[in-house]
Amino acid sequence: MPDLTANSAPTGEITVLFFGSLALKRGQRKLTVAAEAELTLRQLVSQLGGAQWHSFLLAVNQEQTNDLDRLLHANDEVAMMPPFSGG
Amino acid sequence: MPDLTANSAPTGEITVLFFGSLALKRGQRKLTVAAEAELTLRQLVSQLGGAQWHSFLLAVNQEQTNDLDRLLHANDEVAMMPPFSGG
Amino acid sequence: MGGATVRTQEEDFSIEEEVDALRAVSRRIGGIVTFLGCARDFSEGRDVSAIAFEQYASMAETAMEGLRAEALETFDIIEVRIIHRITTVNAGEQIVLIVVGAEHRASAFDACRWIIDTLKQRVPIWKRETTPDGKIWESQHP
Amino acid sequence: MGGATVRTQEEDFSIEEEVDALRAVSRRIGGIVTFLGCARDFSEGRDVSAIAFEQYASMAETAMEGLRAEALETFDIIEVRIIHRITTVNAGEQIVLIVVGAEHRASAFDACRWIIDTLKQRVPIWKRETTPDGKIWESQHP
Repeated sequence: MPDLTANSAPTGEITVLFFGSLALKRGQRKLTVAAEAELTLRQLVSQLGGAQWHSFLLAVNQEQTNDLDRLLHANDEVAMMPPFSGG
Repeated sequence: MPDLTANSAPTGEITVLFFGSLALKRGQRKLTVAAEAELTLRQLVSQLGGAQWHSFLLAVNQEQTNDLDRLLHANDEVAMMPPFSGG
Repeated sequence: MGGATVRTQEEDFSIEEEVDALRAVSRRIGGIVTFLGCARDFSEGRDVSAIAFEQYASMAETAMEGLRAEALETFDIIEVRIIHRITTVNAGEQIVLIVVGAEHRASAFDACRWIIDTLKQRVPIWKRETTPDGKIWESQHP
Repeated sequence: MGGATVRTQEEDFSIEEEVDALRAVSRRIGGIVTFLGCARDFSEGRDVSAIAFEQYASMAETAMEGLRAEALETFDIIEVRIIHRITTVNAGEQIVLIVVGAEHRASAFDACRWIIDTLKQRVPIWKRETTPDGKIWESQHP
């Protein structure tokens, strides 16, 4: 993967990970999307069919977030996760 | 020890046990006293110098009690105990 | 393995053996909370090298059985084990173990805490700490 | 003995080894509270024979380290260990262990309870229970 700075999008990629029941629903655990300029977390979730999911949590770069207006950049790792059920 | 009924006192004995710092203060862990008629727990404690003890707990027949007017009978086991410090 | 559910003893105990013995009682146990009390090397500003425990054995046994029965009746729990050593322990050694098993963790936490708090009030056990100033009976325990 | 203070692993753990590793940290530890979570054979009215755990490993590690750091900062405690198995466990098997050591028991109880409650909210681990009706992802955990 090329070493891109944040502003060099859309030439890079964003990794999207699915966990638990969301991986089962989508039939995949991982995909990559082009890092288009001005792409928000809201747009990405919408493109991937998030409106159909019952409830889910989001993380960007291994940190949980509720900020759907967050801009995504090349090399970001976005996780789409059902509610946790560890312990 | 003869098998005495409660009303046959004063022919029987009452066992008195001392624990922890009370045993150290008295220099003894156990003594027996005659089971005199109408002897109360208050009288027994007083005879044994209880007024000098800083704070203590009482048990009769392995059960904690605060009832100083309780009548003592032959074969009763009275325990004079400092505050507990187990655990 | 593990002995009686409630007991005092001179010898050390194994937390693993006691937890295993508790778990053997029911497969519906989902949460186990344990409290292990150890001899610290520092108490109320004094150095402590050893603690000697004494008990009123017949009353201690009755009181500990009563604690277990009351906990099982009061809290939504499945099993309880209580072990207290009566001997001289050195700094760092194990003194007391409470193990509580329940279907759900909240009841196990509540019961375990209640048992150790109440044990200190109801069970006739006394400790004497060895310090550089000589042996001192502890008069009260928080 | 015991491995890292905070970790996920496939293999089973030993409560005794983890408690010993925690006690080795300081002789000022007077009270140790542990929470052990086990797979029950009965959950929400269904029979459960096995539970498969999945994690988001990189985030889970960060979140668990964060839990330990926040607990050490928030409560008057000395040391914390957190171990969560990521594998398929059968009914009765061990899943998660929290060990908290403190000078006094109250802080150890408070911290241990906070850690397991918060772990369930913050650490990206999911379970799927095997039942007679087939494998079902658990959607939420109280």
